[in-house]
Amino acid sequence: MDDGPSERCWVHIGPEPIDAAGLLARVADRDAGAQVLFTGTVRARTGGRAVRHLEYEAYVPMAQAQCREIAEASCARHGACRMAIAHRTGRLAIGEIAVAIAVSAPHRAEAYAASREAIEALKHEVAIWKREVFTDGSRWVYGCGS
Amino acid sequence: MDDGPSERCWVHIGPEPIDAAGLLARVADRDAGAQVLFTGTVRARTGGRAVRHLEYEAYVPMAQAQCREIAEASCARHGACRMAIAHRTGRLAIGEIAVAIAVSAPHRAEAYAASREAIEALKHEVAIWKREVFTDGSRWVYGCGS
Amino acid sequence: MRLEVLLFAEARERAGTDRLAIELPDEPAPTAGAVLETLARQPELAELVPRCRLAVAHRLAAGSDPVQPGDELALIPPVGGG
Amino acid sequence: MRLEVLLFAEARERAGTDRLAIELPDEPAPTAGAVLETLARQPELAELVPRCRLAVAHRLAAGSDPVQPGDELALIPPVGGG
Repeated sequence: MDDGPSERCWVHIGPEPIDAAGLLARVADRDAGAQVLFTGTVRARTGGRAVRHLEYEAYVPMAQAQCREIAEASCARHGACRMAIAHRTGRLAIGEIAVAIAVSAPHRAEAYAASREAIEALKHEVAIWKREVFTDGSRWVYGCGS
Repeated sequence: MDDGPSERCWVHIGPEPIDAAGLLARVADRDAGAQVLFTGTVRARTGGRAVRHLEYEAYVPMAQAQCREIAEASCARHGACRMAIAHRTGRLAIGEIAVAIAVSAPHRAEAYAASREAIEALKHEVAIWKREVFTDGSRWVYGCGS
Repeated sequence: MRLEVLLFAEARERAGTDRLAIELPDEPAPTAGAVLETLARQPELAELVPRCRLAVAHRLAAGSDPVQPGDELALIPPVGGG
Repeated sequence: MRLEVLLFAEARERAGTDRLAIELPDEPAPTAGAVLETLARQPELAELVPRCRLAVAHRLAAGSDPVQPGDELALIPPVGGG
């Protein structure tokens, strides 16, 4: 599910692979001197156990609205130029990107601050759930992760 | 000028356009759950003046060695997995990438910390010089910028 | 009144469905809190609901927020994206 | 002894060349500090050198660090990459 055109923020929640470079292109801005792109990927191991894959489930319209609010608030609070957020749903293999946040700002301090604020808010608040699937079972992961 | 293969860090200083997505690919690691890519781009205005272009000059072998030290130290200090640093030389137009740093780490706190440390060190220490060219003159820019 | 609640993740799995229909009295006017109490009486959700919140029209609701037929209601277990 | 020093950026522009040859006495054994003092006597670099450092073999040198013929020496004005 996609946002329409927007002045400043763009959000996508869906099963398609995330194009990190495309996300960075979306935040290009003539007034920006700094861009920060964060990507969260599936690790091969967690808590000492070998991960087979992850499954993400989203309440898409709610997650979409929440991500848009997070992006707008992070840009406004830190004076960033533009932000784009993508979160994938469905089954993800080791190394695949689950979440990506791109932000542009006039200077680097603002870009880092807005990026960090957005990923923390996303992990703590947005209606997305993650299940870790191991070779010998699975579990829903609650809490913000790290 | 390019580094040879390396376990953990990769550095390039040269006139070629910087491929941010390629840099991110260089830090892929099965143990990484978080990647941070910083890019510094040429702003259309600085200090209220319209920029025509920037010119970067590097003492390449020294800058290369310094960037490698910065990357190794930032990874070691923050437990990051891999880091790749690219800095462009020559004439850059508005919007072009002057510097890019990609880092991967098990968790996001380490990725952000290593990224921030590396860009600060690069701007303060590395043997690279920048000249801002305006429509009505030019100047060498000293200090770390922001 | 009859209300429908969307279920996600662990709630969906425990209930074995992605939506539940529940009945609430018309008076007093039903609230988000009353919906959660009703859901908590479903045996398969009893343990999980105390850790959940209710979303009304895509926003997390306070317990005293009113709900009405036609509102999109969703049971939100603890989240963990990213 | 005769030493060659690479010049960059503003130093290169002011001197009108990207390398300068300088002469230092063989005794006392020359140091990075002595190289900087010698460069500062060049009229076109006098103003800039106090804000510069000397790199020896791609590393910033302390004033007391020894230099010898064959070392790659470079005058490093204040940097400003990124």
